[in-house]
Amino acid sequence: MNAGMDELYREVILDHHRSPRGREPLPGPVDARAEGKNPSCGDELVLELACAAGAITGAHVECRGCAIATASSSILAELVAGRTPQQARALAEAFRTAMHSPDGVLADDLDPGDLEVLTGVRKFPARVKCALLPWITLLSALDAGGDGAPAAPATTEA
Amino acid sequence: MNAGMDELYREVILDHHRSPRGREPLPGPVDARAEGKNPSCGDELVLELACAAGAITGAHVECRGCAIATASSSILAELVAGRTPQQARALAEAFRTAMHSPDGVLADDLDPGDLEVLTGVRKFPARVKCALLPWITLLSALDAGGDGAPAAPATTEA
Amino acid sequence: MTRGDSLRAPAGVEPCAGQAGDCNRCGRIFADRFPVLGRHVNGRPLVYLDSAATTQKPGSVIAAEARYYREHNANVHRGMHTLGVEATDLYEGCRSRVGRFLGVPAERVVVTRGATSALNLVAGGLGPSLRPGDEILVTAMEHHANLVPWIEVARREGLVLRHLPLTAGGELDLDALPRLLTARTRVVALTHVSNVLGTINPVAEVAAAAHRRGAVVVVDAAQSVGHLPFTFDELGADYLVFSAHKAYGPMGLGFLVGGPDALERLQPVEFGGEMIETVTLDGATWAAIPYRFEAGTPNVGAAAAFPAALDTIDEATLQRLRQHEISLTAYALERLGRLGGLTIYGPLDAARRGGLVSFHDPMVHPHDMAQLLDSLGIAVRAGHHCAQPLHRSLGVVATSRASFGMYNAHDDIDALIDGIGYARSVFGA
Amino acid sequence: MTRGDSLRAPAGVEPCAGQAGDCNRCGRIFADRFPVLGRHVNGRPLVYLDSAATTQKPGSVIAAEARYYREHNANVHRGMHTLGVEATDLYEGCRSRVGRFLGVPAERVVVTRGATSALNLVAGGLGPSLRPGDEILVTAMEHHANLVPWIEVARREGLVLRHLPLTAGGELDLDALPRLLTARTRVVALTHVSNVLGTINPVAEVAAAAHRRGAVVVVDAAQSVGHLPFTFDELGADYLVFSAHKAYGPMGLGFLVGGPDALERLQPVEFGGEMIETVTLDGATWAAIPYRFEAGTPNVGAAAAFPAALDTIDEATLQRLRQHEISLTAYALERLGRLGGLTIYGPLDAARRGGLVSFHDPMVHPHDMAQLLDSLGIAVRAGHHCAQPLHRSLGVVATSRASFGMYNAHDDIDALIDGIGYARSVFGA
Ligand SMILES: Cc1ncc(COP(=O)(O)O)c(C=O)c1O
Ligand SMILES: Cc1ncc(COP(=O)(O)O)c(C=O)c1O
Repeated sequence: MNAGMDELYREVILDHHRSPRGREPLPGPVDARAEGKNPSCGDELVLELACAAGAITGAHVECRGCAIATASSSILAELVAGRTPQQARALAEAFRTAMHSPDGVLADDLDPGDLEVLTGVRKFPARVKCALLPWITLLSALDAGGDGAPAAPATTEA
Repeated sequence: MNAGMDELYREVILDHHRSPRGREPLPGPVDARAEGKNPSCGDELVLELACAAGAITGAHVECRGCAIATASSSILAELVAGRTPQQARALAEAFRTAMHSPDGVLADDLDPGDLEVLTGVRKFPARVKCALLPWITLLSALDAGGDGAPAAPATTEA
Repeated sequence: MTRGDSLRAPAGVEPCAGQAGDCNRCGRIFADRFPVLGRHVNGRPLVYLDSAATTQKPGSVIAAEARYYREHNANVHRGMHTLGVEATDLYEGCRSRVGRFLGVPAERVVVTRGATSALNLVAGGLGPSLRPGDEILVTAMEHHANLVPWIEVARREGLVLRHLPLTAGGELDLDALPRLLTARTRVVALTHVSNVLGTINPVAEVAAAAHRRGAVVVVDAAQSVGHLPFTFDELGADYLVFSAHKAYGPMGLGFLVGGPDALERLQPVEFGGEMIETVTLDGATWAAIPYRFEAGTPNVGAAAAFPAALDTIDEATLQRLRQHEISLTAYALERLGRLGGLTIYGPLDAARRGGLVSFHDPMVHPHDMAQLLDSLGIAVRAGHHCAQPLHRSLGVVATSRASFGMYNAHDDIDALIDGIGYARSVFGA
Repeated sequence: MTRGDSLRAPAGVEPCAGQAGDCNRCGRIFADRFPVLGRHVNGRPLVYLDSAATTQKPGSVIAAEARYYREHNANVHRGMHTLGVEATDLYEGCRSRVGRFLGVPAERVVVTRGATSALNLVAGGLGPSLRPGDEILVTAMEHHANLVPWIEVARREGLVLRHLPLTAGGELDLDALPRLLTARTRVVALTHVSNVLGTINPVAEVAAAAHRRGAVVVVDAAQSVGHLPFTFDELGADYLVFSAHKAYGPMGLGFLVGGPDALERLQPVEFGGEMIETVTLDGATWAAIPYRFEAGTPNVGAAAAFPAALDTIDEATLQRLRQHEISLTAYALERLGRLGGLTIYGPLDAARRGGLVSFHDPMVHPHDMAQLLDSLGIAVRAGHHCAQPLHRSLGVVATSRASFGMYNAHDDIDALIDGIGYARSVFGA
């Protein structure tokens, strides 16, 4: 690939984009829900979470966005299942910090999985918000709590 | 004097500025009146005319302005007395045209008196409106006619 | 990537009257006068296909702005020192030059900060003269700049906002016009050239119909001034706005041009120095038109520079620039069409379009497309292009857009086509 | 005319810490970096004493704007090609730089087209939150830019406009403040430095009193940013505005800086692209702060250039620039005073003033003064300086004003004094 494109469109990312996880509606009730958008791009995303026994059991993400946003949604769906809301929040916040730091390191004890690959996007400042959108939306879903009340749409453009 | 200043501040002009004509209130009734101003400079002027037997018999000008506006007011007071309104209007219009033309010639049959000297001001574009203010105000006084109704203040900034 | 792999004019594409030797099919016009075009991006020579967002500037414009600051810089209309007089002459000279360019007297040209400011001036300025229930007609292809100000006035004044729909071919549905122009229609606002569809609207026809109903007509000429040959009078509109920066001029400068007596109907919307006649502590009266619409220190540097852009346009002639854009657009439409699998928006006939083509590739999201093209040095724009309602009606949230200036050539479109192929290959298509 | 005929520092004037060799008494600061100062006017070297209208620009600023157009020019926040990213970085870099300069985070800096636009944004933006009968307090020394927008909001919303009077010495009459700050006062708008009197207002003190009453405070810092050392927090205001062009930067650019949560209280007043979140045909939601206040294509070229002006200021240090302006002002006050027969406005103590002095010579109308000084190459401003109500209270329609920048020196004031003598001689005084 050309000039740095292999760093942005890593094989892992292309793979998530081609076959995104979390596209199936949740089988049971939705415990938290949030919408996110990047107004300037038009990217839109709906995130639904199911919880049980203090842990997230599943995520459903509908993402209308670019390959980066789609892959990030897919990685999110893969990674949040089985975490407590606190752990999920910690991961989202660590990712956000990493995307704005020069080295972009995610601590191993966070068990960041493919998210580690996604931190490579930080070298493309215009795309950082694409990668962050699902995670910001996750934070907003967690803020809204389990009460199901819709929060204002999350946005990466603050 | 310096660079062109002798063309702007001609002796005739300085003389009108030092002892302006038309400063005395009209002895009889005022037949036409107009106010003029140059908002951007702050120059303000009130012109009153007396008429009899189809001719202007006298002018009273109160001018709060620079030497050029003051001298122009004084020349106006000197020149309009004895002219018919048509003649006064023709003179004002000829002067306005002259101030915006390269050669600035006023036809001799207009009997332009010291106004001829004032056309030298056209070489100083920022001062043209100072020289014109009394004459624009005259046109507005003549437009208002003899009915004494106050016209909107005249302005050289259109 | 290989460039220029197909050097003959494809059938059906008329080469424009380019400069011989510049390029094999259609000469770049004055490309060597635009310094930025010498740039490399990601190791490749820049292929700039985003002129609808902002055009590049000829060196003469850049130099004129610098010269203003090096030799004349002063505030305008104030004081009477030499620099101030020179600055005022340059500023007023720009006003006259724009008037001459569009065929109107200088007194009917208001200098603004851009097309958006100018549209806010018209919408906000007409607002107080409108009554609840009055109607404003906009089209379904407007840029947000010619839509949101009207939404706001409508909300504030209790007006009804109506929308002229589009045909499937991306043109104004004129059949719907008689129904939508009612006795209450006070304003018809439309773009001259759509910044997404490329469509050139029949402004004169719409204006005539609007005038028969007694409505005033506002034309957003942001995409047409400097690109299409026309005079203000030919459009038949009451208000026309545009930005200098889309007509090869500097940023931070735009214009509102009014028909006879049209500016008189506007209340000022920005207040401050230079726009007043008399101010007391409690009230103010306005300066003469056009100054009453120009509050505060204007962008004299940009005004001093813009005439050089208009000179460049006139030197090339608008006729030739137009031919050039038609030729590039026709070629782009043809080659994008031949690629297959793309949705291409707007009229099929290049002669009915401005110099831009928007498209959507279901295999490559527009942002990825823009990113991958950029890696080849090719600049296109991806997004909703400030026309969300239009995109919604097209059924997509974003499109990719390639847009052309005088400095582009058929080669650049070849590069684009190759680049799209490359982007598809990345996504395994 | 002879210049520099008195080369020793007069008693009582502290020379500032100038560069040795530049001038005998007080060094011009970086004068050789300002290309326009090499000019001759009417055959004489330019003596520029009109910095309060607009400062001259260092070559680094002029070059930065040209470099932007030659190397990076693109629209911002749109698309994702390299030029667009670079342009966005430069634009956002300017926002951060201004934030750093005034000690506020970038998110609280709105980029506008100038101080006037910024004041219209605050006045218009607060308008909808005000109720009939609410009061706005302005001072009797405001520039029209900080007066007419309030007159208009007051008219539109049925508010009461009150005026803080001045003392005979040209300072705010703080004794009147308790009476004028009422339970209905919602906004207090005042200038930091008067552009006519030179007075530096005790903004922090007024702001504290206003805040005790629950009013928000708007500071017009057009004459202070880049001239006086201060941070946003030191002023204690809620909103601060200024223009780049009076702080050695380019034209067509200004800023509104808000306190914590202050920008949240403003409704947008300009509508269009870049300031929206979502637009449908009938409604719109706003983008995040500060973007919601920045409709349309901004002046990226000017934003790319302004940091170079702030760098120049920081290199000289604001402390030194301030000392320099105090020294020049003290010298000007002294020499003008010694001339006799002049009315000089504002505080007598240079340390209580910005770098400007306005005066009136009953023998020479200000316009004639400016003209005759110009014939000697000396640029001063004559007129009401966009402060008609203040001039009315001073009993004159116009004054002459000499104002100083870093590049001025005591020599320039000597030239002014000689020039006034010459002007008087022309009128036979
Ligand atoms: C059709 C149209 N109208 C209005 C605008 C707004 O122009 P500006 O952003 O220069 O104010 C644009 C450009 O973005 C446009 O394409
Ligand atoms: C005190 C003051 N406020 C506001 C302004 C307005 O600034 P601008 O004309 O740059 O908008 C000026 C300058 O003219 C000023 O001196």
